[in-house]
Amino acid sequence: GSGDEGGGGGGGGDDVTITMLPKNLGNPYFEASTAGAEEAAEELGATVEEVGPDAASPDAQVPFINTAAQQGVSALVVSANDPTAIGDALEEARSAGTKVVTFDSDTEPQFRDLFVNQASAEGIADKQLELISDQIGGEGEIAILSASANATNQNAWIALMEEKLASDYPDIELVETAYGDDDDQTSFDKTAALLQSHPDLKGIVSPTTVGIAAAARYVSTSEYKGKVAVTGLGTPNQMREYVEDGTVEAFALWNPNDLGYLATQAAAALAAGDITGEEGDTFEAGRLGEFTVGADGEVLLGEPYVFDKSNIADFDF
Amino acid sequence: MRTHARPWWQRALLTREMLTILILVVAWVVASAAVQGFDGPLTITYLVLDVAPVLLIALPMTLIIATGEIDLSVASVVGLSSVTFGLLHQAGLGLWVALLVSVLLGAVCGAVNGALVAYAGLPSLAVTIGSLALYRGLAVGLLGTTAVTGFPESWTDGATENLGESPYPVITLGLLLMIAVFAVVLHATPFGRDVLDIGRSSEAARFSGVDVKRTLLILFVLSGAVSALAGVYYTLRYGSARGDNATGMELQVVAAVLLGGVSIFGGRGAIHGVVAGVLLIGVLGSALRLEGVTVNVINIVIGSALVVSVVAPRIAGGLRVRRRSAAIAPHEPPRFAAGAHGDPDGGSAVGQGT
Amino acid sequence: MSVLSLLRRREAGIALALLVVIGVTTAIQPGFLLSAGGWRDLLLTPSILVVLAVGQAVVVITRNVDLSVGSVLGLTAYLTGRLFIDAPDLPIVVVALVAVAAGTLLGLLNGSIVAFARVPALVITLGTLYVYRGVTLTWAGSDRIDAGDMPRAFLGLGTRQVLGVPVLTFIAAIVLVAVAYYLYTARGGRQLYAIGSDPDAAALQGLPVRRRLLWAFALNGALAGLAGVMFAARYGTVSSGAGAGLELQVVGAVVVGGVAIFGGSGTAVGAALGAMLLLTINRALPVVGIPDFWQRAVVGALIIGAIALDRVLANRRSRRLAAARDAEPPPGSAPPGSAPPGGGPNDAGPDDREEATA
Amino acid sequence: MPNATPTLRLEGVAKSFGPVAALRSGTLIVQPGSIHALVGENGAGKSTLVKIVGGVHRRDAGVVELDGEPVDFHGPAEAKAAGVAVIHQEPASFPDLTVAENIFLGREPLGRFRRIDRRAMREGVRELFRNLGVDLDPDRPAEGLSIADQQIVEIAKAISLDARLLVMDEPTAALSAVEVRRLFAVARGLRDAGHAVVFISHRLDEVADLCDTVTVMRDGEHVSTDAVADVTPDQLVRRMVGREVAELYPKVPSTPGEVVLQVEGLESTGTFHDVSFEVRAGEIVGLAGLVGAGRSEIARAVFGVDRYDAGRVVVGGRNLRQGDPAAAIAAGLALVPEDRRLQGLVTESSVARNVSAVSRRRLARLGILLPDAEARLARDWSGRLEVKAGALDAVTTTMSGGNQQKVVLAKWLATGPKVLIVDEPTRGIDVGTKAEVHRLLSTLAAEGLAVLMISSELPEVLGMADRVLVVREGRIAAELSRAEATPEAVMRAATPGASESESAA
Ligand SMILES: Nc1ncnc2c1ncn2[C@@H]1O[C@H](COP(=O)(O)OP(=O)(O)OP(=O)(O)O)[C@@H](O)[C@H]1O
Ligand SMILES: Nc1ncnc2c1ncn2[C@@H]1O[C@H](COP(=O)(O)OP(=O)(O)OP(=O)(O)O)[C@@H](O)[C@H]1O
Ligand SMILES: [Mg+2]
Ligand SMILES: [Mg+2]
Repeated sequence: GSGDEGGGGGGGGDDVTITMLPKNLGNPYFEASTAGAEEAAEELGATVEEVGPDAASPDAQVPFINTAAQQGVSALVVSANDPTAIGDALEEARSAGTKVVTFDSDTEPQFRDLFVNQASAEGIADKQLELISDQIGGEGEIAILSASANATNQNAWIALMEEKLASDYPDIELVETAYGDDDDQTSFDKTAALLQSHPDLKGIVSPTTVGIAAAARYVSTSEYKGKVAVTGLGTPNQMREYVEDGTVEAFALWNPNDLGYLATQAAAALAAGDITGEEGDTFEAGRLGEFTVGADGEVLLGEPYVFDKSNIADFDF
Repeated sequence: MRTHARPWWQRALLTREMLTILILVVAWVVASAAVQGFDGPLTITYLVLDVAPVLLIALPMTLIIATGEIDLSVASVVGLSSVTFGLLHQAGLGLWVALLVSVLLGAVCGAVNGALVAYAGLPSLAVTIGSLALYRGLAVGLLGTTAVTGFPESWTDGATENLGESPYPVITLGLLLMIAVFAVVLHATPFGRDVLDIGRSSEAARFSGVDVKRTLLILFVLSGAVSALAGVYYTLRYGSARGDNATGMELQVVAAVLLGGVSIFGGRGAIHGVVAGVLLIGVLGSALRLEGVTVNVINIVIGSALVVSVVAPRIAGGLRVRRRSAAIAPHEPPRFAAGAHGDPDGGSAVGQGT
Repeated sequence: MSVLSLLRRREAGIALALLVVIGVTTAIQPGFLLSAGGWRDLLLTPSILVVLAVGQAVVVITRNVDLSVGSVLGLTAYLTGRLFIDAPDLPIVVVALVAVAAGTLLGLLNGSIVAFARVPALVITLGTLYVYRGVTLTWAGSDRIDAGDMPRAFLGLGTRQVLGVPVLTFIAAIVLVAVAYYLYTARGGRQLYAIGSDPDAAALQGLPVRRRLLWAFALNGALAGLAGVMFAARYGTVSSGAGAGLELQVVGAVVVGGVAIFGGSGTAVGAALGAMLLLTINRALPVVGIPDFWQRAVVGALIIGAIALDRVLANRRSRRLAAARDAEPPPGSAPPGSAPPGGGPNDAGPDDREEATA
Repeated sequence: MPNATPTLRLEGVAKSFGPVAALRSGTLIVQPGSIHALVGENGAGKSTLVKIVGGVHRRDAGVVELDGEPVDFHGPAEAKAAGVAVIHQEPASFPDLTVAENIFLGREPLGRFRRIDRRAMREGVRELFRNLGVDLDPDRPAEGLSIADQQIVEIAKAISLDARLLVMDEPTAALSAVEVRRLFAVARGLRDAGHAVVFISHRLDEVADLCDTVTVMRDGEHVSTDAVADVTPDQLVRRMVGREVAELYPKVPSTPGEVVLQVEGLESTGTFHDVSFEVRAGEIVGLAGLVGAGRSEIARAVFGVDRYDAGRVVVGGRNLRQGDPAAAIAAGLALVPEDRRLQGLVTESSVARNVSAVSRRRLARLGILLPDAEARLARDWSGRLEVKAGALDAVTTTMSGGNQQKVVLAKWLATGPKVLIVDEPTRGIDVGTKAEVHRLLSTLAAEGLAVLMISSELPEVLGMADRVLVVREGRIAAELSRAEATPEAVMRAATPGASESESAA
C-alpha cells in the first residue's frame, strides 16, 4: 500500500484518470470500445488513455498494469488475456488505490472490482447456436473457429455450446474446434484446413471478430460460398461485404462502443466511491441508463444483437 | 615487462561495457528527473520482476554467444518447462519435484541442441531455429487448449514478494547469486577462458588442448537448464502454466546480450555489460510506458539501440584503424590468404565496383 | 545435365518428400489434392512463403541472413492497403510497384549497414526487425485495412485462378524462375556464391563484394515487399501485426530447402521446395489425424532432420573425395587433408581489445 | 640490359602492418619479354611486394609504374583490369564452385541474354588444362582439391587472363617435377610473346633454369639485381641471408636417450599412410618433404587434433588415446603448429593469456584463476624467451611474427613437455630470431627434450636434425642419418616421379 499517499494527494475525486487496456492494440473491436470509453470520459470530465501490447498475451499485459499502478491512475479498464496470469498485477494495482474493471474477457472475480459483461455467456452461446442451426437447416457437421486456446470468454462459450448441442441439437455434430489465435493469417489458413479435412462441413461458428472475418473471406472466394454457412460474433464494418455478397446470412454482436462506454462509466462510479462493486449496487451510466451490479460483481450490458442484410447498413464500427 | 599497458582506471573505463553502463545510468537519471512516477519504489520492484527471466537466460546466452554460437530455442524451453511444471503439479507431484524434473528436462533440451552443434557439427543458428519450433510445438501440444493454474500461494507469492519493507523482490537475491556465479565462471575460471578462446579462434583453442565440443555441450545444457528455471519462475509469477508463455523472448534475450557488448562473432563479452544491457531495455520500456509511449516506439528505440551499439564502435574504431574484411557475418576463419587480412587498407580493397 | 545427376541433387530429395506427403495425405483424404479447393490450396498456401524463401536464399547464399523480412512484409502490406484508401485512383500495378520499391529501400538499408559498417547481418536485421515493426505499429495504430477498403480487382488477385492455377502461385513461380535463372546463369549470381563460399578470397579476387551484398539485400527486400502486396491481396485484412514472427519460418524453409546457413551453396528451387514442404506438412497433419497443436513440433523436427541430413551427405562426399585422392594417383604431390568441416563463426575481427576482467 | 620501357617499375615501395615493416624499400624493374626471379628468405617481403602490384595492399610510399605510367590500384579488380595477373602464394579458391567457375569467375563467357555459356567455359578450361598438361575435371567442385591441384587452378586462372604482367608467388612449391616443367614451358611461351613474368621461388635451381634476371630481397629491402648468368647460387644465398649460413644453426651435440615418442602404422585415408617412426629423448628428428606432402597432418594426428583410421601413438610407453589433445598434453606432448596466426595463438588475446593458455588449469586454485598467477607465469616465460612486447596485456595481433612464434613456444615450454613437435618453427621469422629459435631448440634437446621438427627449409632441417625423415605423398620415403642427409639425397626422396634432376639450393 505504498502508493496511497501519491495517488490520494495528487488527484482525489475531481481528477479521474482511467487507463484502458484492451487485449491488444490494432484490433477494430477494441478500437470501438475505446471510442466508447472516450465518449464516456468526456461526459464525465475524466481522462482516459489507451495502452496495450501488440500481441494478445497475458505476460505482455502485465507491464502495462504495473505502469498504471505506478502512475496511480484512478481506474484501470482491462480485457484480460488470461483469467489468472494478470491477477497478481491487478491486485497490486488495487492495493495502490486503483479500481479495476474488467470488460469483454474477465479474470477470476477476486482480482477485480467489477466485470462489465457484454452479454451473459448463456445468451451468447444460445444466440450463436440458434443462428447456425437456422442457417444449416438444423442438421449436419459444424466446426468452431476460436481465438487463442486460452481465451477465457471463448472457452466458456464453447463449453456452453458443446453442452447445448448435446442436449438441444441432436442432429448437429461439432467435428472440430480450431484456433486462429485472433490472427488474420492463421484464422484464414485454419479455415482452409477445416474445410479441407471435413468435406461434409455445413457450417463454421467463429465467436471472435477476427476469426469470423477471415472465415467469411475465405469462404466468399471459394467453391464453398453458399454451401457452407459462416456465423458467429463479428463487427458490421468487417462483415458488411460478406453479408452483402451472401456469404454470411446473419451474425451477432453487442455494441462494443456501448461496452467501452459502460465499463468506463462503471470505473468512474467506482473511482468516485459511488459504488463498491457489491451485489445490488446501482449506478447511472449516461445514455445507457441505470445498471445494477449482479452476482460476483458482474454488470450485464444486454442481449447480443443480430446483424443481417436488413440492418447492417445502419451501423458503423 | 610491464603487466598492463594502461593504468587500471583506464582499462576499466575504456570498455565497450562501460558504454552500456553509462547509457543505463543516464537513462535512469533522466527518467527519474523527467518521468513522473519513475522514482517511486514500485519501479524497482516491477523492473526486477519484469527483467528476471530475460536476465536469467541472458547469462548462459552470454557464454554461448561468446563462443560464437547462438541458442534461439531458449524461449521455447521456457514454454516447455512451464508446461511440464504445470502438468506435474496438476498430476499431484510436489512442487520441488516438479521444479527439478522441469529443469532436468530443460537440460535435456539443451543437450540435444549441444550434441547437434558440437558433435554433429551443425550450425547452431539453424539447429536452434529448428528446436525453437520443436520445443514450442511440444509445449503447445502437451497442454493443448488449457492452462494450468492454482499453484499454492506460498510459491506464487515467493515469486513476486518483496524483501521485507524494501522495494526489492525476494528473487533479487537469486538473481544476484546467478549473476555472481556466471561472472566468476566467465571471468575467473579456466573454463571461462576456454569459452572466450573458442570464440576468438576455436582452431587455436583446439590446438591448446581445449575440448571445444565438450565445452559447447556444457554451455547448451546450461542454457537449457537455466531457461527451464526461468520457465518455472514465469509460471509462478503469472500463476499460469501455458504453452505459449514467453513466445518471442529469444530475440529480446539476444538483443539484450548484444546491447551489453558481447560480440556476435564470439570472443568478447562481459557479464556486467550484459546485466546493464538487460536493465537498459527494462528501464527504457518502463520509462517510456510511464510517459504513455506505446510499444511501437519502444520497439523502435530498442531496435535502433541495437543497431547503433554495433555500428557506432565500428565507425569509431574505423576512424582510428581501418580494419580488415569482416564485411560478412558469422564466418569461418579463412583458410588461406592470411596476408589479405591484416590489411589496414582492406576497406578500399573490397568491392570496387566499376 | 543428365537425368541421373538431376535425381541425385539435394532438391530431388525435398521434392520427393513433398510428393510423399501429398500422396499419403491424399490417400487418407482424397479431397486434399483431388478437389478443386484442395488443388488450389496446395498451390496457393505456400506462394507467399515461396517468394520470401527465394529472396532469403539469395541473402543466405552470401553468408548473411535477413531477419527483418516479416517486418518488411508487414510494413509493405499495410502500405498497400493505405495507398488504396488514400489514393483510390492509383492503378493496382502502381500500388504494387510502390510497395515493392518500399521493400527494396528497406532491404537496401539493411544491406548498406551490413556492407559498409561491416557488422554482422544477424544483429543488424534483428535490430531492424524491431524498428520496421515499430514504424508499422506507429503508423497504423489501431487502424486496420479491411477487405472493403481495397478494390475488388485487387482482392481478386488473391483468389482468382488462371487455367486452374491461382494468380499468386503464378507470381511466385515467375519470381522463382527469374531468381533461379539469375543465380545459375548470370555472372552476378555466381559471384554471390563465391562471396558466400569464401568472403576473403572474393575480395582478393577483386569481386565487387559490397555491391553484390547490397544487391542481394535489396532483392530480398523487394521480394519481401512483393510478398506484402500478395499478403494484402490474399488475406484481405492487414493489421499492424501482419507477418510477425514470419522470419524464423522463412529461415526454416530455406534451411530445409538445403541452402547452407554458412553460405556458398543451395538453390532458389530448393528454398521454394522447402517452403512448400513446410506449409504442406502443416496442412496435412490435421488430415492424417495429428492435432493442430503438434504441428510446430513436427516442423521443428523436420528442420533439424534436414540440416542433419545435409551434414551426413556432405561428410559422405568429402570422404569420397579423400578416398578418390588415394585411388587415382594425383598429378601433383600427395594430397593434404581436406578442409576441416563446419567451423564456427569466429575470427571476423571485432575490436582489438581485451575484455575487462576486473 | 634492354632499354625499352619496363613493363613494371617499383622503386622504394614501403608497406607496414602496424608495427611490422613488411616492406621497407622494395625495388623491382621488369622488362617486357623477360622472366624475372625474385628471391629472398621467408619474410623478406616478397609476397607483400606482389600484393601491392596485385592491388591487394596499398603502398605506404614509393613509386609503381606499369609501362611507364604511374598506377595506384585501389583493389585487385583494378590491377586485373590494368593487365596484371597474380598467382598468390596461398591459393584462394572457392570450395563451393566448380573448377571451371573458379577459373572464370567474374569473366565467364556469355551467350545470348548475357547468360553464362557453360559449354564455352568448359571448353576454355579444357584448352587451358591441355596447355598445362593436366587432367582435371572442369565440372568438379573445388572442395577437396589437393594443394597442388589448387595451385594448378590458380595458374590456369592467371594464364587465362592473358595479362601483360604475370606474377607467380611460389607457384612450384607444391608441384611435381613434371608439372613444373610444363609450367616453365608455358612461362617461356608467354615471355617469347613479349609478356613480362615475375617468378618467386625458394629453389634456386629453378631460378637458374627459367629466369633471365634475378632480384634479391632481404628484410624488406632490395639487395641486388643481376642477370642470372652473372651470379652463382652461393652468392645469391649469401645476399639473401646477409651473413654466413653456418652460424644460423648452432647445433649442440647431444646423446639420444630412450624412446619417448613412438608412432606405429599411422594411417589416414587420403592423407597419409603407414607412418612409423620414433623419437628419443635429447634428439632432434627432422621431418622433410615438399609442401603438401602431409607432414603437418601427421603431426596433427599424433598430437590428437586430427583423428586417424589405423595405427597407434605411444608416449613414454603408454598408448595415447586418439583425437584427444588434452590427453596428449597430459602425457607430455606439445605441438607448435605451422600456422601460428590461426592455430598457434588466439591472436585477439593478450600475451599473458596466450602464454598461460595450456597451463591455466594447473594455475587455478579452487577452480579460480587469479590474474596474478597468470601474469607471473607469463612474465617468467616471456622473459626467458625474450619476447618483445609493450606489456603482458598487449594483444598479440600487433606483434611481429618472430615474437608471436616466441609466445607460442613459451606457451608450450611452460607446460614442461617431454616431446616437442615444432611445425615450421621459423617460417616468416627474421634471421636473428631464427638463430635464437634454433639455439633454443638445440639447448632444449641437449637438456633431454625429444624434438620432432617439421620444416620446408632444407638448410634448417640439415643444420638442426640428428636424423631426417623424408615424407613423400603421405609416406615416409626415407630415413637419413645426419651424415647421409645431403640436400640431394633429401630432395630425391621427397620429389615424386623419381630422381630427376631435382637438387636443392
Ligand atoms: N597482413 C600482415 N600483417 C602483419 N604482418 C604481415 C602481414 N603480411 C605480412 N606480414 C609480415 O611481413 C613480413 C614479410 O612477409 P611476406 O609474406 O611478404 O614475406 P615473403 O618474402 O613472401 O616470405 P615467404 O618466402 O615465407 O613467402 C613478414 O614478417 C610477415 O610476417
Ligand atoms: N584442399 C585444401 N583445403 C584447405 N586446406 C588445405 C588443403 N590442402 C592443404 N591444406 C592445408 O594447407 C596446409 C599445408 O599442407 P600440408 O600440411 O598437407 O602439407 P605439409 O607437408 O605439412 O606441408 P608444409 O608444412 O610444408 O606446408 C595444411 O595446413 C593443410 O591443412
Ligand atoms: Mg611469400
Ligand atoms: Mg605443413
